[in-house]
Amino acid sequence: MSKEEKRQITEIPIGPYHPLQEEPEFFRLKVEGEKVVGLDIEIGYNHRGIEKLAESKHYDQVLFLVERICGICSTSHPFAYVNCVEEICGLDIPLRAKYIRSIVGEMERIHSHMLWLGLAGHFLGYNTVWMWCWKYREPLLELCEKLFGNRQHYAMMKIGGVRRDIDNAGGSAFCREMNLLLPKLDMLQKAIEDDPVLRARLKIAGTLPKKEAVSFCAVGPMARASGIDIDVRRDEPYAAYSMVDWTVPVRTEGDVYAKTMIRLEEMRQSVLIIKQCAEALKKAKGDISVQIKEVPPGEGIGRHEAPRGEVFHYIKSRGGTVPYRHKIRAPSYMNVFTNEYAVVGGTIPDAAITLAAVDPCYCCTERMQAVDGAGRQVYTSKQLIDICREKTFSMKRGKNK
Amino acid sequence: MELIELLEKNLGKKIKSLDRPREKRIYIEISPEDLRFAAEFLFNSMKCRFSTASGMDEEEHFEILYHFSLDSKGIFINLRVKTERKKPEVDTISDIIKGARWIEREMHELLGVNFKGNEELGNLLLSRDYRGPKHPLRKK
Amino acid sequence: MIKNALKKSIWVYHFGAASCNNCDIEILDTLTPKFDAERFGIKLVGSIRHADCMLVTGVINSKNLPRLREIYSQAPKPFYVIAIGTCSVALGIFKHSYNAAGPADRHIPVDVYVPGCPPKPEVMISGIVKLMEKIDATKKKGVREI
Amino acid sequence: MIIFEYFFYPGILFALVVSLAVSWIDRKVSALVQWRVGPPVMQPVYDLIKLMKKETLIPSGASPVVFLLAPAFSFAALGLVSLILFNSNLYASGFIGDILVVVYLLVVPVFSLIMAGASSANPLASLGASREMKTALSYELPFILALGVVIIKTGGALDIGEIISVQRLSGPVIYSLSGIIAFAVVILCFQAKMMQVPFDISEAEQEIMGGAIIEYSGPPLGFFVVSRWMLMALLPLLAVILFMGGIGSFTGVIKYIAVLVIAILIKNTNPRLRINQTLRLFWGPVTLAAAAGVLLALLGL
Repeated sequence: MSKEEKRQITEIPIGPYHPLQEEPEFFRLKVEGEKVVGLDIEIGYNHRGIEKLAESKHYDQVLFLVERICGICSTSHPFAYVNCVEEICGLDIPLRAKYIRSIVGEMERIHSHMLWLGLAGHFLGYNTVWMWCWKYREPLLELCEKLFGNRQHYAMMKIGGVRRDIDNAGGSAFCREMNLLLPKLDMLQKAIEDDPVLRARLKIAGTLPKKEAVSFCAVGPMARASGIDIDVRRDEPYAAYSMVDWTVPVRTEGDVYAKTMIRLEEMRQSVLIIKQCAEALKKAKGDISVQIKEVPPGEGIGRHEAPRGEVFHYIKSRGGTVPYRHKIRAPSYMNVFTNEYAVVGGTIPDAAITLAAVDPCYCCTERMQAVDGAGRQVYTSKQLIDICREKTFSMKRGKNK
Repeated sequence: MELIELLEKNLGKKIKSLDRPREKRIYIEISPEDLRFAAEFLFNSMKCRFSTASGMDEEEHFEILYHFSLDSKGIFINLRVKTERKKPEVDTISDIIKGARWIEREMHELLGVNFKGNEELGNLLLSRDYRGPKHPLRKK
Repeated sequence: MIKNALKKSIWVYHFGAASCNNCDIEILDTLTPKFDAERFGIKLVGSIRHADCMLVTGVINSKNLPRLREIYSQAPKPFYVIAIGTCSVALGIFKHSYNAAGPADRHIPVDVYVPGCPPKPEVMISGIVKLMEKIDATKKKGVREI
Repeated sequence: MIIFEYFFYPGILFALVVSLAVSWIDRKVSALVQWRVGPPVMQPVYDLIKLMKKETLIPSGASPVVFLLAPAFSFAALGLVSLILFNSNLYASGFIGDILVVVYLLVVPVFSLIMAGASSANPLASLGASREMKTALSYELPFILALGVVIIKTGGALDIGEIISVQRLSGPVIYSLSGIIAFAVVILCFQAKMMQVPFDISEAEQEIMGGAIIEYSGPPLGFFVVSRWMLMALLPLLAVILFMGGIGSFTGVIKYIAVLVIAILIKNTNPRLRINQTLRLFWGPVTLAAAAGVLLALLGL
């Protein structure tokens, strides 16, 4: 038996194709018996190169491209992107669009955290949690499909506003769904707090102290669980986040349990935000987007607090129809890296849940894609329809003027 | 305004130019030799969070922007460093900020900038038998 | 009953190439209470040796291509492949990538295509039904055809 | 005659049918707990036939003989256990010491898993094997102690038939304090023996991808899967025999299904434990409880 030798260090591969991860990623755990003594992270299995591709696409097309960086944060990247372009243009969007943007952003946070909670249960071998969380997530997706047009990838963001309006009935539907969700969140929280076995598994596991979190520049729930009080929505308000009441939960333990609790509390805050926005939306009159002519030369930074942390977009424009440089930094790029500290010293099962607790999103981490400048682009039918609509819309606008 | 004064006091002559196009965005250009000093000042003394770095091909030279976020005020302080095209090279900051290790490897791989002092520059994203353009983010 | 066994018990292995995650999430969604693919005997397994069918999602790039080939070669026959999502069917928006190595069917034989960005769980179930029909057809003719 | 008994009734074939039904109950109850519909009744049959028809792959670097013999051992041993258990349950008779034989035979599947893991030439498989060994070491002691309670309560019977008949005459073991304690201990140990959550550490799908059986495909995998199902069918039967006097009538069947459902519910309402937590649990509280049970039994409680 290879394990008989205590001193012997064995390499346990997690990935690149491993049920722990929905996406390819290669962690090499160096273990001594069950104890992890080292970790190598190898990425690149998900490298598509969206940054380069963005340099050859029209500003409106880039929107669809950044949406496809990641499926779970399919609103976060467009959100940061439109913030960025609007900063370059010096544009202020209509009030109604602000509320709708916030609703979309928070819907995504809820279903993403719900998804994480379920998967965390699955990784602990607790499939019942997985099934229950995903069952509760399903009505939200249906609501998204009804009001935004798709279960995911809903393409609501648009430079200068939003693409689809939410009428009063839609606003009420949100309030109703949120009221139904709250008791379920309470139930889940109680279940996690009361379950001694679950606590035994989550407490102490994968602790990331504040000092290390600062040094690794962690963001999002990871940072907030380690006592770093940051949240882009509060620090640099955009959309409707400064117009509604909510708080940023912070804990200091830095272990997986704290991360779980932070995410549960964030979902509750999102419910609050959505309810307030949906109410305010009924009173806010006006247009849902403004027209932009062209993007002037300059540079801008757009940020959005995605479910996993700060999404960062930097665009340099030299005028014209395409960005000169488009830099994208997803939250997982900083967070996955913290595993090098958090996993070492624990055991293999701890490593499994710690790697998962980052809520890693590798497709975000490895964007980038090159396309010939004049390359023919292939769209999905959904995108084609969206682009068609967009074109009709702009032509109508042009005629009216 | 006190923020600008603080920056000017501490970085002094090292600042080549300071630009504030919007209230929450500050762009500071410095020369590559002063990068480590400025990064250390921003990260350790000002308690800024290192967000990321973007390298870009400005045709005649390469430009690297280090984005630091001052979260308590919601302000972004960006350090701009220019390096010549023939021999693109800057000092590493990965020993000061652990979070900069991957982004330096990525820039080395995709843009071909050498980071002096970073030991682990090598393949991060691309496969060893990748056969496309050598540095895909270069414009020519 | 003996003839239909494979059709009624398809164990799937999930190969997520460079995908945007959405197809992967929707695959898992297909297993959860609302759609419950276990009704048809579908089971997600962790090892390729246990699987009857591989779901390929996302763009195949230069780094995961060798892995795809290796994993496919380890599969016990009879074995089927479903390409899920526009990326693995035809590369979609990522067609001209320097790092993309072509759609899935350029490298391994693909039996069923499920396009969409992302395909809904209902579409995935219909893809599974297509695979079942195909298994039937293969039995009758005794050959495997695309 | 004995060959007929071993292969058909009440041996392997009968056990196979029972275990297919049990595995369906397992999947169906799990599905219901999770708000799902679950698989059709014939699902285990389809799974099994399909596995038997698939290709067998032997990983390069593995030793083929050990690799292929491991699942056969496991299956054969369980066939023997089912013969002994069903036989003694049917006729309430056995041979002296057969309870010890059953205990020994129940260790064989564990050893075959360790053999499988060690011969697979895969780091995850050998990790699974080492975890299996540790878990087995942890739960055997409390299991034997709990068995001691039953033997004491039934007046030193070392014969399953006698255990059953004593209980049918003077009331089941579980109706006493020590019996309840021992029953709880045995349920926990069986959970680990069946490799179910919270003790499925050795095959932890999400951590080490099935552990020892990761490299198996086709019929050998089928034999391992059937062994799992047979364990799942036989261990509740053993619990019913030890503590409730076996399945004598229709109420016996209900008791059997109740024990089975308890095991399934434990599986579905707990996360997986870590290996060190498992060892601590079994060597600490569980062993102490079992020892206390033995003491109480000696005092006649």
